[in-house]
Amino acid sequence: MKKILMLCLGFFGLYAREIAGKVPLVSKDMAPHSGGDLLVSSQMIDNILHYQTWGELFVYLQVHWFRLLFFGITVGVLVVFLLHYLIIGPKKFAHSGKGIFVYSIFKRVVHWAAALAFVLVIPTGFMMIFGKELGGGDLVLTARYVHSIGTVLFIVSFIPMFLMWLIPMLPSFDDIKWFLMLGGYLTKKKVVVPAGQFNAGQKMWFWVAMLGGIVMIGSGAMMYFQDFHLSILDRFGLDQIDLIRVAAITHNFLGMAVAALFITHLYMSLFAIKGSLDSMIDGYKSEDEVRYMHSSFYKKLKKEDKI
Amino acid sequence: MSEITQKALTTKVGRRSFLKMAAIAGAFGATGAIAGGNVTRAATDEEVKNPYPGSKLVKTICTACSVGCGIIAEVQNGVWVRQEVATDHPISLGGHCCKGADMIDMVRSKVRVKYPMVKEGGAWKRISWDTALDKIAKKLGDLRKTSGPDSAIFLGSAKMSTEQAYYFRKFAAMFGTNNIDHQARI
Amino acid sequence: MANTWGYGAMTNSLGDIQNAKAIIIFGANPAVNHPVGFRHFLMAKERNNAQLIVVDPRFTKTAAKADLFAQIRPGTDIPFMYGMLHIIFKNGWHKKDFIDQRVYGMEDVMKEAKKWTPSLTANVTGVSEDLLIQITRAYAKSTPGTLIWAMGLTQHSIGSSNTRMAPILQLALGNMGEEGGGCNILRGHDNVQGATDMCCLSHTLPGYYGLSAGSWKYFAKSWGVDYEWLAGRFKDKKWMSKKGFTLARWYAGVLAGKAGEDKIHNGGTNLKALFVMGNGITSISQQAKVKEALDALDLIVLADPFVNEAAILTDKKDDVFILPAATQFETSGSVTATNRSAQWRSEVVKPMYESKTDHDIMFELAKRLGFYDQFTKGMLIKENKKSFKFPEDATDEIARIIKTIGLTGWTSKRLKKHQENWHLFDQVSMRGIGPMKGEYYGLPWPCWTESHCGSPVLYDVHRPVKEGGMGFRNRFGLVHDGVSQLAGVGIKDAKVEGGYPEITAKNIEKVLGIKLSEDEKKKIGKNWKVDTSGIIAAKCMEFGIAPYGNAKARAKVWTFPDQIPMHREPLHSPREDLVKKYPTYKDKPNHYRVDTRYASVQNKEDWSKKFPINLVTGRLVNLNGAGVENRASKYLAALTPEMFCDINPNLAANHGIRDGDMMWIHSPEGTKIKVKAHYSYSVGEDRVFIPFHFAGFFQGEDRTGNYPEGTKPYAVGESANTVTNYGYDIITQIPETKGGLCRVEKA
Amino acid sequence: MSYARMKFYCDEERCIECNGCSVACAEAHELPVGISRRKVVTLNDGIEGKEFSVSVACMHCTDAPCEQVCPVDCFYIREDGIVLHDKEICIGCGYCLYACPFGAPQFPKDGAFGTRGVMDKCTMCAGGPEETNSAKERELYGQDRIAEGKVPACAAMCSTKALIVGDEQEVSKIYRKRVMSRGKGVQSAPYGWSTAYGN
Repeated sequence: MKKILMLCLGFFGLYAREIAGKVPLVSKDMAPHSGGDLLVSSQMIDNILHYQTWGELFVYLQVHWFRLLFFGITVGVLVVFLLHYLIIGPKKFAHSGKGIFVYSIFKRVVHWAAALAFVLVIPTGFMMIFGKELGGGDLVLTARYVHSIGTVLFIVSFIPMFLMWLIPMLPSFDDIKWFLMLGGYLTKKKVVVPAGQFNAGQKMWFWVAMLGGIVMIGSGAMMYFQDFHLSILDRFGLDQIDLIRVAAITHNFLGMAVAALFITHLYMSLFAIKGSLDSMIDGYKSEDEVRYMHSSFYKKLKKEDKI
Repeated sequence: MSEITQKALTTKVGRRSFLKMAAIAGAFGATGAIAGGNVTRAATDEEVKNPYPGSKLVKTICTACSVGCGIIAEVQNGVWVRQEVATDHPISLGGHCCKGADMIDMVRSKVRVKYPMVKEGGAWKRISWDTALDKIAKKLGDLRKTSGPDSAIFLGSAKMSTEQAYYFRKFAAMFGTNNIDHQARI
Repeated sequence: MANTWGYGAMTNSLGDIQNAKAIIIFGANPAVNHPVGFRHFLMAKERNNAQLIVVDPRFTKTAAKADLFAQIRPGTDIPFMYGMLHIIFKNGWHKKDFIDQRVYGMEDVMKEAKKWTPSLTANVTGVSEDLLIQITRAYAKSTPGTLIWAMGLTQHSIGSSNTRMAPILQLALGNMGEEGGGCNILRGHDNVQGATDMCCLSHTLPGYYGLSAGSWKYFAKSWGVDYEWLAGRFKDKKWMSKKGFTLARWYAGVLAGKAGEDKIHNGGTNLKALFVMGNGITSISQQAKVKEALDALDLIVLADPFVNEAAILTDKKDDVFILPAATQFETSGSVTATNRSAQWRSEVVKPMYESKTDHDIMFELAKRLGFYDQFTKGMLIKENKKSFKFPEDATDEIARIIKTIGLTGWTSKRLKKHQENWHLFDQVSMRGIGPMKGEYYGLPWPCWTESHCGSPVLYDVHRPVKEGGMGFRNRFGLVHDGVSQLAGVGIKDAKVEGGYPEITAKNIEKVLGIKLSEDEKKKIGKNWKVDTSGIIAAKCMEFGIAPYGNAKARAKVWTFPDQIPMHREPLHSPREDLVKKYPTYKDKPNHYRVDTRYASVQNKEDWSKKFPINLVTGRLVNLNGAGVENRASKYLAALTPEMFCDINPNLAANHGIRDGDMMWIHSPEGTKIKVKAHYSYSVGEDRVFIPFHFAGFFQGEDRTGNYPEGTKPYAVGESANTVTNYGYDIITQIPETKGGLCRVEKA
Repeated sequence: MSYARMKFYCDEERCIECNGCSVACAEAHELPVGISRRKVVTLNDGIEGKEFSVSVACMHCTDAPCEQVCPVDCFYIREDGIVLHDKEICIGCGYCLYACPFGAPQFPKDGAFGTRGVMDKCTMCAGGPEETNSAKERELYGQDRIAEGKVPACAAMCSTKALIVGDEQEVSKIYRKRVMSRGKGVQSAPYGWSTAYGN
């Protein structure tokens, strides 16, 4: 870490020393007359003083880890599922009969809106991370714009989705059991998996997508808008640029989690459970699938005599 | 106030297009002056290309304050394309404050008065120079006759050249009044 | 200043400041107003370890670089300098032989200085005794020291006393006529010096010739017109020699006759037509009155490259003309820098759009008013030409006529040669090398003959006249109160010993000890000021003397209301107790054609009760004058996009004003402006600072709709001069914008 | 042949916040309003003895962090140490800004639908990767004064010669000379890393 700083400041050392001899800003309010561009105001000098904390961390992570981790996690997840597909194979359920109506048209529209948002956001995110390999330029620049557009779509679908699935997505005891048997995915046999309307895996995805989504939107917005001012920052001794750096770091790490779970979600719905995609198309889930994969929900429906 | 300013500042000012007209690619001018030994590397062939072929350098003086900093203006085809640095000027050594550094923009500013105007019935109206001068002269002449030459006052400027200032004083004298002044009074 | 030693101009040059061992700055902010000039100050600090002392009502950017800084109460420069002199005289730090040989009337100053003990000075100025002593010691003990001032000293009702006080301080320390010394006024606009020399002024003719019949006759002759014709142009001969209205109070000439307005004396008429060329009249004080006057005029003509904001201020519906004038880059001519040196501007581009140069506009109008031939004849005389070339022939015309300040040497040819060879001059001494050897850059006036080198340091008796030396000017007679006014020291290498009077046709033979030939006698002019034959100048050069004499500077000006500078409180003073002790002048009738109030304003009420805060105005680095030409640049406008007021956070908090809030500033005139508060510790709790470059708003009202389409500058705001107070200098009528009062309020 | 390393230095004893450098820069490169490749910053405005100003822009770091973090690798460092970037590769992500200790990278809002466009920063008047002095280079990066053998506009037009640019050794020579002649001298014991930045 020292090395980066020393190299970077190199010649500037002399100069920074001069500045360090002075006291810090008397009041942050006393910025130059021209408002609006905070990033180039007196904070710029403060930034030099505090560069060691967040600036260096960001450089360190970006130079050494982010790309590697993204690559590792993506490839890792894909390999795991490939192996799963080859070794254990997908689950097949009988699709005879009417099936159970689980997703209303409203829910399906909301889901697909969010899905489209993720389809826009996640690949373009990857395009930016691996922009070097794509050669940068207009392609990646467009990806950046699409990333923002996807975010807007996500914000739109976010609230209804959160509200409509909030209750069924609350954790339950089944989730512990589900985790203990890893959702029954490690066996070729059809086992009865303890789960309500949504299993623990889905819940995990939901909460990462929702809560993580908020954080992703927030941190992304900070990175997008750049020039904003939050007076609360002063209280935490953070400079605005530092906050953006924290945002960028968070965005990257959380991005990994979201990406990993997104791939999982895709695998589950497209490959791991044959036909499960249909439920999001026509709203009906096969009874067989519900009986095994969402056993508690099945029991509940039975009890209420809805089947 | 700030909103207005913001709006004015963000309106797209197409100064580039202004320059484009003057920028003629092609011709080569060989000015490969390279400063002191190892400060810069030797210029490659393409680097000796003059950005403004056929331009000439005109020496003038900044009009901002009384220090009298030198300015070298690069002029191409009658268009002031670039403000160059008068490093050899004995007072300023090429230095400028922000006003001086932006002298070129004073000349090519988009908000300059472009033609004579008169306010008639509360609205601005474009008129020709001849009409403007005729009307002003008539009005001044009439006032001079009816109320005497002292009914006019001439406010000159410390922004004029010495010669123009001298002629401004002479103008008032020949108009017949001592009602003349300029900014030295404030 | 001209009344102290002859000329009212910067005595040394900017480069020469690098020779100073100490620099004291009163009411100037070169770091903001003359940034490039300020480099020379910083060089003095580096080269000589010079002490930089700043005396100013606020902590300016200049003060940020100072070694010593005194935050003085506005309008108390005279007590401060007397306080310094008190200490200097007491300790014997003054230069006795210099005073004996070259100064008249210092005894009176000594007497007055005795009263100004450090404790009294501290009470009046608000600067602690310790700091005063420290500053005095630092300045008096390191010579040569240079004294700098600008508008902060002149824009007071006692401005002309201020500008006499500073020279007295320099004379006492013997800092005059020295390299690295001098009184260095930093002028504002690029050609204030030149335009002032050409006297676009109401009280004198070009070259400070005055308005006497003799001067008019000289000019009539030199312009090649009949004196009687010229006199016939005026109402009558009496009005030829009467000072006219000034820029500061022209509005009074329009408004006279209305209730509550001051009386005027203007040839029986009010002002009805206003012709403005390149003058931002929105930056003069009393904007509310200016607006009223503009509305009442019959004709307004505004010739400017940008819209003169007078057109925005007025509600007048008809006969307001806006003429597109060319900038100085679209014409050529000479410009005189603050240090009296001329530089030639070449035309960069032809006038853009439909704009015309200032002189073209004048010529066209002169044609239509029927005096074009007389107007331009002066340019044809020298070489008896048929047609003229502006500005070269005008430059030569000026050189031919203006002798008082020695412009004889400023021919267009020489000035152009200097421009072409500006790289051949030294930045400190201004001396040329190579083909320019023996000349100083820009030929700082007085440049007595066409081969003279110019005078970079005025009143320097240590160098020969042919290298720019001279004594003080003999301008005020030979004897006063039985004391000879001639200097007790001669100029180096002069063939005339000691002091001598100004040279006239009558005394030239006696002073120089020569005999003129009959031919010379026939040609010679009456005195050196009107001798177009050049004989006096030539003879003087031969004998190594300056034609204007070698006299004593006078500390006492017996024609002024205050013979020696006396402290008088501003008309609106925050110290009512001191007003009684140091009252202002009596009301002055017919002051530049208008009655001007002093005591009646000061005594009207205790202003400090309702208006407890001092109002200081000043400049910003990115704007200039009324600011329109700079606000028309988007980059400069972006630096300060709106009008603001620097206010101390404590003062602001007491009024519930937060940083960035809008606030009202009320003036005793009953006017107000709405500006944005900007917290700054650069002003104390008893004062606020506002820049004066904005226009477009008036007392909270947005008038920007008045801009003709496409001409609105990128930044607009309230004009500070809407709230600057009434008050004018007793001699020059400079407005008292630096010593007013106000009241602030959250908007 | 070893190349000089070009560096900026701003002498805060001389900087008077005249903004000459920033306006000279904006004017020379015809930057849109709101983009300040160079900015003058004053700290402790109005506090006696503590107020000072410096002019800050890209410092052309030796091992530039911006160059390291760029996800599309649009930066390149010339042999004379000038850090430049290719606007046709840049995607305007802002990472260089987060990595920069000086806040140098700027993002004009000139992209599609007024969104943030590609990054813009001080080029030390050395243009960009386009053909030198071509109209395209001037359009994207501004003047290429280094190629013409001229000093960058900001330093050339600095009113008090506070801002110096050039070979780092030359610059430090000038700086040393100034400090010495001021009679204050450089503190003989070096400031350690712990004290160099205040905390």
